[in-house]
Amino acid sequence: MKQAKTSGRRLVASSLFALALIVAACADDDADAPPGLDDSEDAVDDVDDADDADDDVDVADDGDDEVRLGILGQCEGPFGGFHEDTVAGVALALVNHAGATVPSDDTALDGWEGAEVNGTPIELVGVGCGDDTPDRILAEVRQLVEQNDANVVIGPLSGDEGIAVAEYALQNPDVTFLSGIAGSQEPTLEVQAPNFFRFHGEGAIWNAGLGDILHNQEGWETAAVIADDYSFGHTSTAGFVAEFCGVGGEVTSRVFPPLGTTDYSSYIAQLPDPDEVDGYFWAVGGTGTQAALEAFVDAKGDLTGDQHAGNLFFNPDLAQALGPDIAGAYVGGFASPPGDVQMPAIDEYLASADETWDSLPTGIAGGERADASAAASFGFMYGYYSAGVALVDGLAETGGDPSPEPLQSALGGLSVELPYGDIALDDNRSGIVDVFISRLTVDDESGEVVQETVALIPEVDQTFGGTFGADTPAPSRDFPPCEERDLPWVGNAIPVEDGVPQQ
Amino acid sequence: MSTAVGQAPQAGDGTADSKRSVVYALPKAVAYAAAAFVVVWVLFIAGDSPAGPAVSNPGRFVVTLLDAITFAGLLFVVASGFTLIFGLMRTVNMAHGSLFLLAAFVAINVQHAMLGKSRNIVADEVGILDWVVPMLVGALVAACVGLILQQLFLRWNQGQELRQALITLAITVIMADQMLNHFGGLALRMTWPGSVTHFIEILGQRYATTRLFMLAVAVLVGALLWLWLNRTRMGLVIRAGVDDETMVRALGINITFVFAVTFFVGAFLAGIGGAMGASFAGAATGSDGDWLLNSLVVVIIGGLGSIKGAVAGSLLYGMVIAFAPAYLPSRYSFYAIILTFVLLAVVLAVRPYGLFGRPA
Amino acid sequence: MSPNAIMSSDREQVLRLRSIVMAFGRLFAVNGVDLDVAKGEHLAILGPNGAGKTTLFNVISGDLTPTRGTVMIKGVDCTSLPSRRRPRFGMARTYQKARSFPGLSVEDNLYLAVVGKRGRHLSLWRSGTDRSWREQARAAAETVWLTEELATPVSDLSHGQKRQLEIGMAVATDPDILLLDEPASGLSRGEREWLIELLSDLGADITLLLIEHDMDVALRVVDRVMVMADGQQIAAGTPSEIEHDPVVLQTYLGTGASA
Amino acid sequence: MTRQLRSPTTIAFVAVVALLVVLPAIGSSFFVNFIMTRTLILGLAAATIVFLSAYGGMVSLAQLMLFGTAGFMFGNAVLEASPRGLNLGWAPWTAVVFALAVATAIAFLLGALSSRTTGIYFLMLTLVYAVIGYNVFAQVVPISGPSGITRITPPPPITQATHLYYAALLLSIGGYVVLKLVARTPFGLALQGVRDDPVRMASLGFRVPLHRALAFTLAGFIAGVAGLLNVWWNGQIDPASIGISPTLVLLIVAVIGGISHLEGAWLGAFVYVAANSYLRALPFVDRIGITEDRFNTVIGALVLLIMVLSPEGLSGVIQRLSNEGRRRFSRFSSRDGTGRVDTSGDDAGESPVVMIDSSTSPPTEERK
Repeated sequence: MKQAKTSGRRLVASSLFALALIVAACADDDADAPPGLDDSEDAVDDVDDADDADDDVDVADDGDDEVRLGILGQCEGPFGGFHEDTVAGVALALVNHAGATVPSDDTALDGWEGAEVNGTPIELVGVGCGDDTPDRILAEVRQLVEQNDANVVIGPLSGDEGIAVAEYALQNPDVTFLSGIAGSQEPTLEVQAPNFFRFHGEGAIWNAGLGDILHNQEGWETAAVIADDYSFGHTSTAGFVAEFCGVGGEVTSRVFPPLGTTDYSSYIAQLPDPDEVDGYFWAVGGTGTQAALEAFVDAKGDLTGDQHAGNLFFNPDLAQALGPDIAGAYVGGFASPPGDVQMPAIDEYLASADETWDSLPTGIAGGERADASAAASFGFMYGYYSAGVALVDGLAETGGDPSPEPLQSALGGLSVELPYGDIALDDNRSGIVDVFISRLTVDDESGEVVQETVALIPEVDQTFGGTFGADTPAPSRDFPPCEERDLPWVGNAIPVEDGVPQQ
Repeated sequence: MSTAVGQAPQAGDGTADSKRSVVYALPKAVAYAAAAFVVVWVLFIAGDSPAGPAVSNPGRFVVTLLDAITFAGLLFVVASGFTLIFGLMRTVNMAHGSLFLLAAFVAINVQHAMLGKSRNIVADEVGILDWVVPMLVGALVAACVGLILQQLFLRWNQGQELRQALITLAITVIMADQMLNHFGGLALRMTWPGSVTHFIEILGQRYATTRLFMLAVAVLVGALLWLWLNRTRMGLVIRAGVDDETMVRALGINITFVFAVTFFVGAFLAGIGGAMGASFAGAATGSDGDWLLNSLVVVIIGGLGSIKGAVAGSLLYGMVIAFAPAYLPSRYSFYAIILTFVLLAVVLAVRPYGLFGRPA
Repeated sequence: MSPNAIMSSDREQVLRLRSIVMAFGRLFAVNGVDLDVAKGEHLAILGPNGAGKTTLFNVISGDLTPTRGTVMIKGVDCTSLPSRRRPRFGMARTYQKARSFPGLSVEDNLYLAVVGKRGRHLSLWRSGTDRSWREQARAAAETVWLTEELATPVSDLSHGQKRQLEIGMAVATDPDILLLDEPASGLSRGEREWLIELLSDLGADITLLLIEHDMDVALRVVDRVMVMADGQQIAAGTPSEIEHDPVVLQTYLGTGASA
Repeated sequence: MTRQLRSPTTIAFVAVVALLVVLPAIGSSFFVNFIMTRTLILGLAAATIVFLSAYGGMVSLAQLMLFGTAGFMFGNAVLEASPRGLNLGWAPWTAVVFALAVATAIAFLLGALSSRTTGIYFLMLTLVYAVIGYNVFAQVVPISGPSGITRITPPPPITQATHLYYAALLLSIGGYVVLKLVARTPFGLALQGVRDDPVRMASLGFRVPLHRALAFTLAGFIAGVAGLLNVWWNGQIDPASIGISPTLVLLIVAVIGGISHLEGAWLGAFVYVAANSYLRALPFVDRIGITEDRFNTVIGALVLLIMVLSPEGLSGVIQRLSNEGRRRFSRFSSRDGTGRVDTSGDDAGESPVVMIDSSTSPPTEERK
């Protein structure tokens, strides 16, 4: 009797399970109907068989007559508020350059309609939902490629995700990847997947120009660094150190508080006192930006703006609590410059965003609704916009052919015209970009701390004059070392006054 | 009839003359030796550490000690609510961190509303009321949400500890997602009142009075908690309930009401901690997990259910957090966070239920 | 009343307690008890609620380490030997509130009792001896009339059956010293008769310590009685002596005679 | 015994296995190599949580950390020129042995350290272990560092995605059978005794902490096996892979399936993975608020619902339904069965589940 009961239960359980399996498997088969099936099976085999990558070229030619675009966004984790921005960036690019329209004027997540380049439609097959971790983004990208059959993927958003997606790209040569705004060096420098393109800068690039200005213009001889102890903190630091030391400065101490630190006082205490060093470079993000600064004030003395510089986390929008004392500090660049930079192309771009959507819930407004141009002017949306424009340009180049080989070779040779500066790629398919350096100032009218652009560093590439390469270690707590080196852009900084580059 | 089967282990401490005592004396001896070594290290050796030995840099030592104690104050406020709820109801409220973060977000928004601006707030603009009112509002919201959770999800399964823990874990997942949706992912911050934002000199080191203010608030909270538990009838019932739940039932006291009040107070304390934490370190997505973890570490060290334990746990944990980065050799100072584990291991090896804990 | 004075014979001593004190904070549950038990002796410990009987049992079985005093089992000082080491001395006990393993079957409960004493606790294989242990478990089930219920999960047993199992688990270990904490509580009249029969039939080598409220059961199966109150021994002697002891009558039987 | 071979249970088990074996021939590659491989890996890892909970009364949140430790160690041992890690360059199978040995050793150490705590203490303590594990791999750069270890490939015979699927299937079946069998050995029975009443077990002569520590070690070993499959499948591992949210996900998988049924682990994993992949693709779900960006709310609500309605999870629900069905069709309603695990669902309505029992039944903890 007991036998019958327990076994009966398991029988039911097993049958339900089996049924679910069959239903799921079959449902999936339908979705995967030819021609996608061949593609996706090959793609999957390649996961473990990267060496055979070349075999698949002929298969890929057989019938791609549309772009099935997947977007890797981020809807959870620290950047979860920027999910809408990612899709909006791509959609706006297609609205502006591929004749698309958006179905909704208050959300970007509905995608677009009618995007077409030379007769080739661009369809959105899915939006991946990352949470700032590589594991999750790998699951999402696999779903886009292997289930939704995407042949082009735009994304991801953050650095470590970028490494994971680039590795995945290496194993799936038939899919074309355009980085969203992932700010790590490795995806292009180290992994070098031939089908992974990055039309934006990264953590080190965005701090180019700071060292030159601080040493040669502000007269800093020595500096101390405090940065988050993870890859973006390390990469930001690497860009600063490479240049500051490169032009003759000396970094006397580097402090790396772990992520999740609540009380920064013990780490601040490790920094030299303000009279022992000419300045400090900060690359602490999240709650840490303000908490670490306040711990500094508590222990070392009031902030004097000209003794500080920071990476993009010194953005008053990201760290809304930055007080007026910090005014005078230099701030590294990001994909897009602060709002004071004015050029016709930029006005046009921002206006197009406002025309497309009435308002968007955007991360930069803390998830509140804001004008679409507010999102568009910030780097996250702009990075995805750049990728979208590059895709359209690449397709235009191939005459609308989205097959991997022509599209990827077209993308590699592009120089994309973008509102905040044209972007070409280096040999590793990473963007050579213009970096805008800004200072924090107190706005006369509102009394708020704002960013004021002071210089434009043209054509920064990620090797930093050979400091970083495929053979060098990844940026870490002690790499790169502090030594003099030649950087191609030193001395070429273009001053920016009142938002207008002086050239 | 049985007075107590399996009482607290301390009963065995007195007997020395057997193999068994030796076995359990060993971890104890190791723990004491380790503690002594740490003290000697910090005071006299501390070679190659960022701070240097205390005898040669007393200012730094005193400041580090103050850092430890002031941060412990914040830890205590957060953890005391957690341990109070557990002590009376045996409910491990995994949503404690979520209540902390919710209160933090609410308090920040209230403060912004009161000041009429949300950025570039300087302390001088913040009156004491601009800080206290948001804190109380935030804490009240957390307390009400906590009470609702308790009434909806926990009241009817009292005693099923793990089920309750898992229920509150699920609530944590939902609340985190909803807070991300409503408050965004950016780091926000509450500003200390200007009247407490000053700096003093301690042995040549600058020190912020906001940290001392935080400690003062914590002491105040602790004192009120003590008065409530020791000087009121309900406190008496709660303390009796902590010791023996059946006895309280037998006395015919309306335990459901006491439970509700206790949960309310516990969540309120999480909320006070949230407002303080938002002023001290800011609040953002993910802070909930950090603070749940902080509470867990404190109560595991101190002993679940014991307010005394929460004090001791906060102090010890605060010490490790403040001293480890400063007094580890520079080469290893990145591993400071791992010392938390060493602390836990040492405490658990000697007292499996924490310093002041009793077996469930 | 010196303990030696009440020693019934000069047979081999299996248990010797000396000035046992068990304090919980300021509460002295057991306060200076001396006791000698000889091999094969059947002793009942009587006393009102809170007299410290179960605490004394816990000290003997090792569940508690006494605050002061010594516990000698078969001539060995076991004062702070943990409870898990005591079955090797042939000691087995039951608990006042039945403590068996509700998630396991009756047979598995008895089997664990057998295995506990034998070692090989960590075995991942069922060896040849395992089969004989199973048989031992089934034999114990027969002793306590649970053969029908071998495969039943303990959580499904009736209260009386749980008491039977509790005794069975103690018996299954083939003990020399058996500590039974209120074995008759909650049993029906018929079951009590059965229990008395079972205890009376215990081998002459088995030493029995019994806490019991039911005087009928207690006095029918033991040959010596110790009466406790407030953590101390207040009387000792044969069942008939105790039945007529004025102190006992006043402190215990006077109030709980009907139990 | 022989009768069991022909019992409906065995037939059902064989049928499911057979279906899984032929699945690559009928299912799409995404379904097989993503959904099902991931299900099997997560299921195997979650089964260790269920094992500890159902047989040992310990709900562990450290299983994902041990799972990750094996993955990290494999990556450290096998790679030669990775930008991060030790780059030991060992032979793949040596690396496998090494990784499992490290995971098992750490499990033993942590198990021993927490062996005197139970129930809710154990849950909290293992959560702290999990976070410390995360910190160790995030901070100790020589063995990982923040960006983790990438470009890990499976050892030789496993060269294709379907091989990996079969490996996961084989090891899942193996893990299931081993855990089921262990429960019937003297060790397993003693463990269940420890779950039910540690004080009684001690007085019967058992070393209670040792049993807990060894059960935790066994679970750690199996979690390590799952962790190896995971790095082979995923190709990389980083500290965030063992962070607090994936730790909770693994627990959620176990809870969805039913934390006292071993089979439930795989069922829960399947539901979780499938929901993650297919739910948002269903038409109209966004109209009721289920969009990918609020997926956590949905999962949280699901777990909440399960814990509120039926702590036995889906396997408990299925069991209840099947019992209900049986009651309608037969007059047999007597209570029988042997193992706790086999019958617990039967009285799910009246008594709390195993995991909850463990914390309520023994009023006292054993003496050390």
